[in-house]
Amino acid sequence: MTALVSLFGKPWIWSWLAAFVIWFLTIMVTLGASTLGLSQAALTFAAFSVIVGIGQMFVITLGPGNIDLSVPATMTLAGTVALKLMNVENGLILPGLLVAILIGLVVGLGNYALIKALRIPPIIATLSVSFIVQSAAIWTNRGLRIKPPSMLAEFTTSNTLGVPNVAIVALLISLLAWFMLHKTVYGRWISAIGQSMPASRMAGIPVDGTRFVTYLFCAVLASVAGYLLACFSGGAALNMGSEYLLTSIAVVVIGGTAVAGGDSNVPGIWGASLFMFLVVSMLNTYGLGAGIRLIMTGLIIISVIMLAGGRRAGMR
Amino acid sequence: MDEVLKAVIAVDGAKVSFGAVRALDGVTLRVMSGECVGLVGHNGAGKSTIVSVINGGLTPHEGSVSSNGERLERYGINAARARGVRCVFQELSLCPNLSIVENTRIMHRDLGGFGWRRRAAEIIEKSLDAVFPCHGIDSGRAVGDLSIAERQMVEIAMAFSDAGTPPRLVILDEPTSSLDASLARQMLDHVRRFVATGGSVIFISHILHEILETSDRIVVMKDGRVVTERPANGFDHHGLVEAMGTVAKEETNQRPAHEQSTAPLILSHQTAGRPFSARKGEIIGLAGLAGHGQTELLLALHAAKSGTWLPERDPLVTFVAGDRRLNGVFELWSILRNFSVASLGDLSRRGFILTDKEETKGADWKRRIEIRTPDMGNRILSLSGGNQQKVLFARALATRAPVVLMDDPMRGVDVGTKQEVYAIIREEAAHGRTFIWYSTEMDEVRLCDRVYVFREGRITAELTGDAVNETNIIAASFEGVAA
Amino acid sequence: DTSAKKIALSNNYAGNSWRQAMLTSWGKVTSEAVKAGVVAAADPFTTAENQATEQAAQIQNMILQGYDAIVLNAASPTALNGAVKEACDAGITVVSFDGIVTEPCAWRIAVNFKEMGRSEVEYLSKKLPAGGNLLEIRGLAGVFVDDEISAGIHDGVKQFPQFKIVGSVHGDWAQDVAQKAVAGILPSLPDIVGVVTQGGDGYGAAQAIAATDRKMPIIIMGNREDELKWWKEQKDAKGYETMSVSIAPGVSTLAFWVAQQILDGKQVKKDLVVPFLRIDQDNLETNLANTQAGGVANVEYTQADAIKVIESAK
Amino acid sequence: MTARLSSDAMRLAIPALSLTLLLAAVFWLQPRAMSYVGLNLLFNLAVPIALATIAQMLVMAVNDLDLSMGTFVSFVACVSATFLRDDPATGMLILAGAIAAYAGLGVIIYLRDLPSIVVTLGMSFVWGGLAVLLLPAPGGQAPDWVRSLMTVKPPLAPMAIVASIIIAAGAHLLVMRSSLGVLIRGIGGNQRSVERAGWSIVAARATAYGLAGFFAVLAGIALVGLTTSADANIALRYTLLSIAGVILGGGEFIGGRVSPVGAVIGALTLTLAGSFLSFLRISPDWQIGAQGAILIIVLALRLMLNRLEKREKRRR
Ligand SMILES: Nc1ncnc2c1ncn2[C@@H]1O[C@H](COP(=O)(O)OP(=O)(O)OP(=O)(O)O)[C@@H](O)[C@H]1O
Ligand SMILES: Nc1ncnc2c1ncn2[C@@H]1O[C@H](COP(=O)(O)OP(=O)(O)OP(=O)(O)O)[C@@H](O)[C@H]1O
Ligand SMILES: O[C@@H]1[C@H](O)[C@H](O)CO[C@H]1O
Ligand SMILES: [Mg+2]
Ligand SMILES: [Mg+2]
Repeated sequence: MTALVSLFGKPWIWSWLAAFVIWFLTIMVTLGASTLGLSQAALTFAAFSVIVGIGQMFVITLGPGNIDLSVPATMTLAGTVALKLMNVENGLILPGLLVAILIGLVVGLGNYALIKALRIPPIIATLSVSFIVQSAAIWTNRGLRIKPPSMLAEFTTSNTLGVPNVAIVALLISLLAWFMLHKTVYGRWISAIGQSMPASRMAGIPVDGTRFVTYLFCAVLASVAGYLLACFSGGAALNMGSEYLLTSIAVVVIGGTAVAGGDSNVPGIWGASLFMFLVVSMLNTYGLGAGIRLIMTGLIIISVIMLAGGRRAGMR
Repeated sequence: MDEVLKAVIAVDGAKVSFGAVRALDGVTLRVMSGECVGLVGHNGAGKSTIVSVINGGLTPHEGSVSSNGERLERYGINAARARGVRCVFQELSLCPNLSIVENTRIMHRDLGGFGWRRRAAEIIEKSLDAVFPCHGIDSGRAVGDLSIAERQMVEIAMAFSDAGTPPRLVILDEPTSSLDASLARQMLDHVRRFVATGGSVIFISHILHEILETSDRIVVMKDGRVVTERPANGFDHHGLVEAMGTVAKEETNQRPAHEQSTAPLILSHQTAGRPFSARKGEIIGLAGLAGHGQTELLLALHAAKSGTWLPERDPLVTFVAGDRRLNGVFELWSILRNFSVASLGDLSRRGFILTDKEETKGADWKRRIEIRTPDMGNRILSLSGGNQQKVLFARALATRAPVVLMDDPMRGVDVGTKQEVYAIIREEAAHGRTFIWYSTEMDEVRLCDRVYVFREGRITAELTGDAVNETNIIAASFEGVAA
Repeated sequence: DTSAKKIALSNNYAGNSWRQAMLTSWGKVTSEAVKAGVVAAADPFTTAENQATEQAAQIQNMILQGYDAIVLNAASPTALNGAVKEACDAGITVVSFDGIVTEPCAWRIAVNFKEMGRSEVEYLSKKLPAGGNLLEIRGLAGVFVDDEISAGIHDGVKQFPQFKIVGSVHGDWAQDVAQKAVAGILPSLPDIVGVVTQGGDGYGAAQAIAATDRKMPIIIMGNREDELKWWKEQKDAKGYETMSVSIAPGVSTLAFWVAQQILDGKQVKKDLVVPFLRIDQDNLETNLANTQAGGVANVEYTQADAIKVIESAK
Repeated sequence: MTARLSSDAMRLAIPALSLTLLLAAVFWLQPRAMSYVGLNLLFNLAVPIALATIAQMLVMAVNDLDLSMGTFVSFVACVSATFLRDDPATGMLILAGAIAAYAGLGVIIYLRDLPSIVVTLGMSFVWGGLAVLLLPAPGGQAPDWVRSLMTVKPPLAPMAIVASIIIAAGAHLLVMRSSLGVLIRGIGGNQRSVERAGWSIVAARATAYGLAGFFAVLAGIALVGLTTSADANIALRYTLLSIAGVILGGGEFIGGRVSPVGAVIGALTLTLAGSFLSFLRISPDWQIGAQGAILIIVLALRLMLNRLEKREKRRR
């Protein structure tokens, strides 16, 4: 009983609950025949949202105003350049990944340089950077779709023991993120900065270093997600990141991370990512038009956050 | 019974609890017109909570509030204000983004209508002039641009201002914490004038001589109850401290001026005035009128000696905040995490936090500095203001930093705790730690080996040993004013 | 003589390969025209986001810059009418294509999107006379092209009632979006025999279906190289048959020449129609060979082609 | 007369200066713009943006952020181009309902202590869905009175300039001079103290949101007046534009520090920045990136002037 109560005190439970209800409603259309197919598809596509969502979550944890709008453009540029570099050759898979990560590092550097040196609010700084990054993606190969190396395409689209490989990658990244948040000094630091930057500074936390690393981390995760997504969907497209702008923010907040900063939540990201995918699938399955579908998505997001009850007090 | 009839406000048997904490455990308090009631008690005794009850912000779970003999059933903020209850809260509570005039508008609900700006300006200026003659504050300025002392002055003047409903009962919850001696004097004088014209005041302060000389009656609270209540002349300083339940310690005398000039130099800083330097094991005071550059120096020292990009393996300085909401506590965190945040370097290996070590150290300091909580895992905000301040002390002292910067850290700390902290400071200094201590309280400044006196952002005097005394400090603080 | 005339391209979106191919064709054809002295300038402009308001501002700036003609791929058929009217009033020739505008003073080079949608179902009715269930992949919700093609498809289903649309998703003309949307609805769908699409989404649908153990239905393809290449692979492996309908991005060059002809004083009808680009089983290889790797099957137009189109409309 | 500029005045001087500089650059590049017609062409699309920016500013004044501004303005545009023309009474009713919905949002966000970002993110789907339902394909037509209002040719200065001045003056009176404005900004500055003074925070927040809805409705109507017709995606950009406008105009995300005149200037600056770019004739590959660059430059300018001001203050 108390275990149940404490479970419902967890901020991430609501996104999981919502995801489960919607999953159930969807499989009931086929009386359960679609269970495996839908679950696998949900895990696959949630994986990409999870990866970018975790990066975004670290940034949002840094406190009010911190957000990275350059995620979509970074995904696009990393995917484009990596696939161009790999040029369908299996031998170049690793260099491709390294280049994608390098791009993430450069974008993160640019973001924080603007935020710090020009004191631009992150929302504007990262938006400006995203325009430049998007231009760079166009400039590199003008939107030509180059196929991924066959091994990589194979890896990203297949399953291990019934679990999609991309979901396994996302799970590993989530574990790493959870560990960083809860077990390391760095995790304490970002939580502290998110609660009060002046207090963090006076407590001797290297505020700039920590924020810088966090923006780097977010951009690197975005570029890794771009790399994987490009391989998964058979080539990089110039607009491939665009839907991850809203998604990356939505999964963070629906997942129970405090938008006011200081409190992050890894399991919630998974619940919210599955939820975001399943909502669209359910509404498509029920044959609802785009208008109704959008309205329902919005109302469900609002209901989840109402149930979860906004800013919670139970955090340690 | 006719006492109740005359009482401006009478609270009877008020009980308030926040979760498991009994903040008020049946408090009965009366305030007559034309009297100043001094309210004292240790940190977390429930003073602020009773204030909230009287000003209508908090409905007691049990007990009643009555005014002029009439029991008030639906007592709330607006009912209180309509009866002329005004409050200066412990923490600053103006809107920093608004001008003083606009804040006046917010405070007085029925000031609206065409030309309210002019009227609001008149009201607040009149009150400022009355409480703090020669204050020099322009009512068009934004509150955020004011110094902390000026803000407190505005807040006090706001409480005494009259925009139709004259103030009848003014509650002052630690109003002088950021004021220097001369401003505090002006305020206390005004309180006496106000009381003399039939007004009532509830005055909360940890500076006991203020209470003793200003109040007509003193109410002592302890653990959510009123333990003693007597006319002010029935108390002396010692008796008051005793009544509060803290063992009266020996009045701290100045430290014997031991040989310091031979200790190695640990910190020096170029300032606008005289150069600043600190030696190992010294307790250095920063004195002068409030808001004359002491905090700025501390911030500059901190900024100069700590990196913001890379973690410091052996930080030279650590900081104890005075304005704990702004740069002290982490509100989402537990007491333990708030305590350990500055020493994570020592409590971790290769970036991983050693939880056991953290808990042991937390328990150790909880005992050492007597943080009043059943569990260090509770949220920091469950502590009373004074206890939060103790956590901040423990946070700084638990680091290995050889220099501790203190930004008037004793604000709102009760006498007993203060004595304990002074003892710890002396002990640490004896072991070679350096303390750089800004304080608005003369008692504390007198504990220092050496004192720098500030005036208009510059160091104007340096006092050592026997020269550290009230006369010299006040003389140096006002240096140049007379000329 | 138009050698002193300046033409601007106002483009609302550059974020997919179709639009990139369109800009490349424009650059290639117009730079030669400028070099040859046919026109003085042919500057392309693109807005950052696919937004009518931003494009309206762009057109207003072109008016200030003194262009003689504006060639326009519009974000909205109606929301730019205000700006287009202002351009016309300033004496500027406005030629819209692909994303056309309804403002009467402008010229329109239109594709019959409705017919394009209908022809997909017609093709399926020939391949699958018995009919069956269809999955529809739509484009970007709220955009004119999407609504037109979809309306055509539904007309087609009315005409061939043996077909039934059992699911409909928005793929936003992008492979990855289509893949995600199809993967989400697929588990709940009954057997499907065909997928009707809008182009740019066929390969994504194929991948989503391939990830399940369903039989591959007939997926109508667009003109992206990956769509054609996948079709070719399937064709070679197991004789897979389908067709592709799309609009060639090189239509921007046709619009350029039409604008040039109007500036030259030619009488041109306000509404011109270009055929959509159709690829069938037999001409797949030729078309694939002419398509740049990762690009889009394309047709570029010459001045002579434009004159022919203008003449035939008379 | 003391030369001391209040912080409010300084908040204004900086955006005004950057607008002037940018305008000078545009005139230098394109002298034709220096005319009645030219100014109108440069600025008329800034009018709806300015209104949306004021709306966003009202929400930001109470420390919230509205991520649904763009979709809401799109929705209003769709209503204006359909109902408001064909059936004015119903149209008015719908718009009034939309304003009431905004006020309701303000109440829910406060009472349930929800993060505004998430609720408005959800609402952005709802408004978007409603817009798609109203206009599945672009179309509709602006009511004639709106059209003629947006195309009037007042003497002396073009409509765009006159409208901007009226909006700025009106919003200034409302937000900076009236008691209501003080109350709203007071909530942003220190909600608790406003509450302790006996005000109803719910009512004040509902008013702030309702006013934001009102200005956003005006933005949608003005937009349709300029474009003559609507589509469901017509103003999506306004979300970020309005936030950027408030920031450019000297506003801040938290603390109730806003400037209506600055916000209007910010909106004009953003619009002008776009024109400036198209006059530069950059290669299409980099046109998108240049928009990012110009945002950065304008904000860097703001920082430079800010620094200058600080130094000035210190010297005094
Ligand atoms: N929101 C709260 N939640 C839990 N406990 C609370 C809360 N507010 C106050 N308390 C508890 O109630 C008691 C009285 O608090 P109060 O703030 O009135 O103390 P105080 O007398 O002003 O002390 P100090 O001198 O330290 O300021 C304290 O033990 C405090 O921990
Ligand atoms: N009705 C209430 N419900 C819950 N918490 C309340 C209520 N009224 C007051 N509080 C809380 O009581 C706490 C004590 O108030 P206050 O702001 O004075 O604390 P402080 O500044 O830390 O100093 P101190 O504890 O000494 O009073 C605050 O955290 C306040 O939020
Ligand atoms: O943007 C293009 C064109 O609008 C075309 O009409 C269909 O495919 C889209 O990708
Ligand atoms: Mg208190
Ligand atoms: Mg207290």
